[in-house]
Amino acid sequence: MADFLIGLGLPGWLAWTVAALVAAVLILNVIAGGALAFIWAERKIAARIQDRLGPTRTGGRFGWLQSLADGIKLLAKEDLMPEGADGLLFRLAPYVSFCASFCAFIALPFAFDVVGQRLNVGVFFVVAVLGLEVFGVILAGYASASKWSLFGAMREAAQVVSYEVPLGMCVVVPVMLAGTMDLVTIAEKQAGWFTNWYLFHDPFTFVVFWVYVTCAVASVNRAPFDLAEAESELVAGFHTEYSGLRWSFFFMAEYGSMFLVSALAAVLFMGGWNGPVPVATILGLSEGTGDTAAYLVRLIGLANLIGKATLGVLAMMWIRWTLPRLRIDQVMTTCLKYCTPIAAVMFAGAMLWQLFLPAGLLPGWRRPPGEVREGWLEGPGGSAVGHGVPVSGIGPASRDVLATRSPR
Amino acid sequence: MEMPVLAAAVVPIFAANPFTDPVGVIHYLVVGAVLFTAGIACMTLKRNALGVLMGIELVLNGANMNFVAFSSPYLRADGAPTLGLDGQVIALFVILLAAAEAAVALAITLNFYNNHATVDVDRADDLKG
Amino acid sequence: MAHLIDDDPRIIEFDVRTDEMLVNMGPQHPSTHGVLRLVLRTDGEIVSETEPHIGYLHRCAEKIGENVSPRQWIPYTDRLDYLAAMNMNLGWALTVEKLMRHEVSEKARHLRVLIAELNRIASHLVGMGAYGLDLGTFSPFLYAFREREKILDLFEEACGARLTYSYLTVGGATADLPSGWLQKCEAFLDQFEPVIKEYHALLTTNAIFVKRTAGIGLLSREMAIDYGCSGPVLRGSGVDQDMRRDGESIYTGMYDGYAFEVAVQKDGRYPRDHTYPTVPSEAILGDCWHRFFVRMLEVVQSMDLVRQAIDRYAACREPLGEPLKLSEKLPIGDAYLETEAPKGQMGFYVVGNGTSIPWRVRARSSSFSNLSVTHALCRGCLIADVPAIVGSLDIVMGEIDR
Amino acid sequence: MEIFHVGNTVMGGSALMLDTLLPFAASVPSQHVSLPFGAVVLAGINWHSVLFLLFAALTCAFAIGVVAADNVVRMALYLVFSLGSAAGLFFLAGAEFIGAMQLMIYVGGTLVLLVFGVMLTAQAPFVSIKPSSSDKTLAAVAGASLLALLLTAVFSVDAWLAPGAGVVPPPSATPLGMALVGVRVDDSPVGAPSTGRSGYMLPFEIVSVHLLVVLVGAAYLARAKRRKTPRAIDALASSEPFAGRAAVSGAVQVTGARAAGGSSSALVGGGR
Repeated sequence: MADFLIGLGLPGWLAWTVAALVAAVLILNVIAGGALAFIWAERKIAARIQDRLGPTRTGGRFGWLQSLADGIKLLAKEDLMPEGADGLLFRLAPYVSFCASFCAFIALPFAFDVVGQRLNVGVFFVVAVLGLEVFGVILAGYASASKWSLFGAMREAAQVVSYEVPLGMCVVVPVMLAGTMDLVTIAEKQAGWFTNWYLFHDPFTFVVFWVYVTCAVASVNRAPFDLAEAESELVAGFHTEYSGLRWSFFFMAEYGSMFLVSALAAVLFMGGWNGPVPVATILGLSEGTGDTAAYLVRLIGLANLIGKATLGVLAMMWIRWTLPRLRIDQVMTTCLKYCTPIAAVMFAGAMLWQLFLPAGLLPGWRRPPGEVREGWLEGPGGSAVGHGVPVSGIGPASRDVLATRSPR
Repeated sequence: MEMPVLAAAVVPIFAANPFTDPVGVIHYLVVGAVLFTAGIACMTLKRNALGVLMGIELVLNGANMNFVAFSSPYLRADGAPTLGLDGQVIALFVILLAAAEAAVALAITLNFYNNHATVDVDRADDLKG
Repeated sequence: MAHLIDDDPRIIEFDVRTDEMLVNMGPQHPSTHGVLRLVLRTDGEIVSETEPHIGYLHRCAEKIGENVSPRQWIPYTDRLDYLAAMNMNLGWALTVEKLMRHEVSEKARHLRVLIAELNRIASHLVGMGAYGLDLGTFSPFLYAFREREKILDLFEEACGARLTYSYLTVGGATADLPSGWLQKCEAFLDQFEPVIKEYHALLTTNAIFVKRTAGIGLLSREMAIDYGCSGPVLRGSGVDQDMRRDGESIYTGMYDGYAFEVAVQKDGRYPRDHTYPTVPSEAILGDCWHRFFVRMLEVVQSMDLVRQAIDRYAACREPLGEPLKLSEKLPIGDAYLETEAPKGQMGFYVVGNGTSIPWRVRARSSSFSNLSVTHALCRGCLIADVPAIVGSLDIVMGEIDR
Repeated sequence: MEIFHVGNTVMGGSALMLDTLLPFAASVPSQHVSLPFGAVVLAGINWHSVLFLLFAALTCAFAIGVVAADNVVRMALYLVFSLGSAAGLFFLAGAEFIGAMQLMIYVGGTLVLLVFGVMLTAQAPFVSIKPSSSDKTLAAVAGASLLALLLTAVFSVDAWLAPGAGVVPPPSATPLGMALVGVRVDDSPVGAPSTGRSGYMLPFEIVSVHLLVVLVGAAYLARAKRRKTPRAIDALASSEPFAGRAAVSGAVQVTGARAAGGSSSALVGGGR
């Protein structure tokens, strides 16, 4: 796009700034717009689960403008701050939460090549940055000068820090199978039919997926692990004292994180943008068959990934409106006594499976993995990466080529 | 003697347009120096045990900054020698050991708090002769 | 059991030197059922002391009762336990009738059983739904309210009100049931019966629910008796006591001929245990789960009673009879009667001095006694357990503060 | 070999997202120099440098903020920001794995610091153990001298003053990972294959064991001391037949809570 702008006669630096801003705003919209849609969906789903109608009037039918109306209401609300609060931290906390949630989207691929910034440590980055969201919560809890908020913050700290361990272990399993931490490559390796998904790679990955789901729900503070805001116990937990727009930032961060962990699950376990049925391949579309085809392929991929992630978010809503809340010690027990050991054992199991049954039980049912691995083990002569075996993304060989090709 | 050298070195840096010239090792080293100094100041100045701990983290991070800078081929002229992977690995180990150090230090702080009901390191003078 | 030795209850872990924290739970708190204020003394998440502060809803109900005639006080009894206003009406009406040695007609007797038991269902539905809310699940609350609405519709048709009925009154009821009401009531019962299974699936047998309630808030048999607990709280601790069976004859006479078994665990099993989910192994008699379960059983028990009452009421050919006049003189003397309200034993005391206005009116609230065990139950529990425990007591502040 | 020729991504920076959706964007060719983190040199502006300046300024500013702040929680927050920006600098230097590691471990570790800061100062929310102003002056002078010394040293090596070239292979964590399991696949500094260099298998193992030892040690230092204390539930224990079970479940609940609130967060957080 920057090139397009340069073509229009803009100075280069401005063009790139504009292009970067547009991309940033797009990601921002994924969160903000997504949050609006998800809040509306949550209200409707909750209503349907509970034999109600939910919003019906705002925006004509189905109350589809309800979230926007609420947003406007929140904008107009007074921005209250408790007297004893630590003003700076209190004001800062929602943005810290939101930024963490937002930053993690940078490395998340939405479709082939549709990624803010492709990182070769993408998975690691996303998980690490997602963990930063808790800072906002702790700051909010501390700065609110309210005991209920403090309780919420302390719970969140203990919970998130603990759940990062099994979550990390779960994430490592697809990383191990793909041989890279690059999210794009991981998704790319699961191309084809849904049988190629890591979810169905072997029994261990199947179990790991469910452990991941549990940990993901816990790490984004959704019921039954929503202890930080536990309404019936802590009033509203860490955001008890917040109002108006600041409060809505916490909300957006929560929905952004929900979408993020769901999208991460889709990329890691469910083929990313590769649909259950390879529609693009069946239609004969591929990156190579021209710009329009490539565009279509990406659009299909985008729809696939967003669809899967949305499915994950909807499942979280379903869980939330069905189950009671666990107690803090039970949450910790779930993590330390169940999730962590199960994830560890499954990790070992998947590793052994990979060693002894690399082709799976039904060879031919799946693509045999492991091409890259052979390249690694060529020896310490430095040939693997330096000389023509690019493991993640591009190697120097392609770099020279790329320097003359246009960025897409 | 030293100051003219410093000035002579610094002037071209400031003369260069920071927005157009590529970043070199020196840039990272300056950041590392600032972090290191801030850390040392923090360690000496703070009376809160946690503050001292944060100072240590800053110092280690300053060192890490240098390791990463020296290891990065981007920051060197083409073909110039770098620490290569070794710098990164050492930085990695520093991070890991810093985490370990923080865990032990926190445990000690906790015990100290249990015994003294404060985290003021100036009160840790029980062993004074 | 070997692994349990480590968990000797008398050993509490002490690691960090901690300061106690005084936290106000309520009166504006989502899970304190109205305007109860609990002052918690906590050490981190562990509650060491719980002190209920009451009186936010005090409105001199008893004093008002000493200035109006007994029938005029009926609307005030509505506002005691506003979730079971019919039972409050009934308790007061029976107390005054006991003082006056008045006996209502057979038809009125069955009508009272019918209405009172129906309201018991409604009250337990709120208790159940709100308990789910206390434990962080919202949906059962609305499922419960959905069914309660139908009961309220029935009540509305009978007396015109949906919350404060003033329907059962001294000397009978204000009006007879409209025609077709019984059929609607039966239709409701038929529709409602399978819904209970959903409640069991969502709450009673839900793994998380069991984890949150089983073994929490243990109220021993002795303690329950010592604190004067009553109703499901008492029966949840295994005390076989139900005023409908064990009360005074003027009240038990109402249930003459009715077949029902008190919902209490005897010899390790509940009556008709086989038709209900089995008691989870973690649950201990006297914990929150049992209190909740007793309420669930009583819903079915009340449905049974309503069915029986419908038959008997329909069989009565005599008229309902008129309620007593407002100007009816009370005899000199006093009367005290406890009835089995949904929340427990609701006692009314009235002293007549020969005029139509009582000289003394007093109410004995079951919720008040039930609430008094909070402190004992919450000692050493987690903050998250406080709503679970208070919710399992199913208190109504209107009755406590009066 | 499974190679994905998707390298265009690296070049366009974050602007790519829209590009991929807009077919017309691909029509104008241009020449960029590849730099890490997708920055490009275009029309004179070196985005790599600009980003560096941004992150460097943040890192230094917040590091000084840590020194200047008196409130522990604020100090911890500034430290988080400083370390986070430093992670950005690592990304810019092409050490992506180190950067992500820094985010995950350092910042996560600081999180625990933050929690401790809150916990240990909870009795008076904003209490601070302030250094005296003379101490502050002294520290400022000493710090300035130290900084001057360091900067002098830094600027005294000519080789360090040379600007970076910027054109190198894109970063990959694979050589680092391979090195940690004992296989060196990276280029030697001078460009020749370095067959003689060993990997980091042994240090890696040592660090692993070290971490384990620290985990156990920290757990031991901060362990919960058990003490016998009568509790309300004891009244039950003596009287009722079911009290045994009652008491057990009560204890599980309490000890669990303890672990949740205090020590486990320290352990898990600190040990990572």
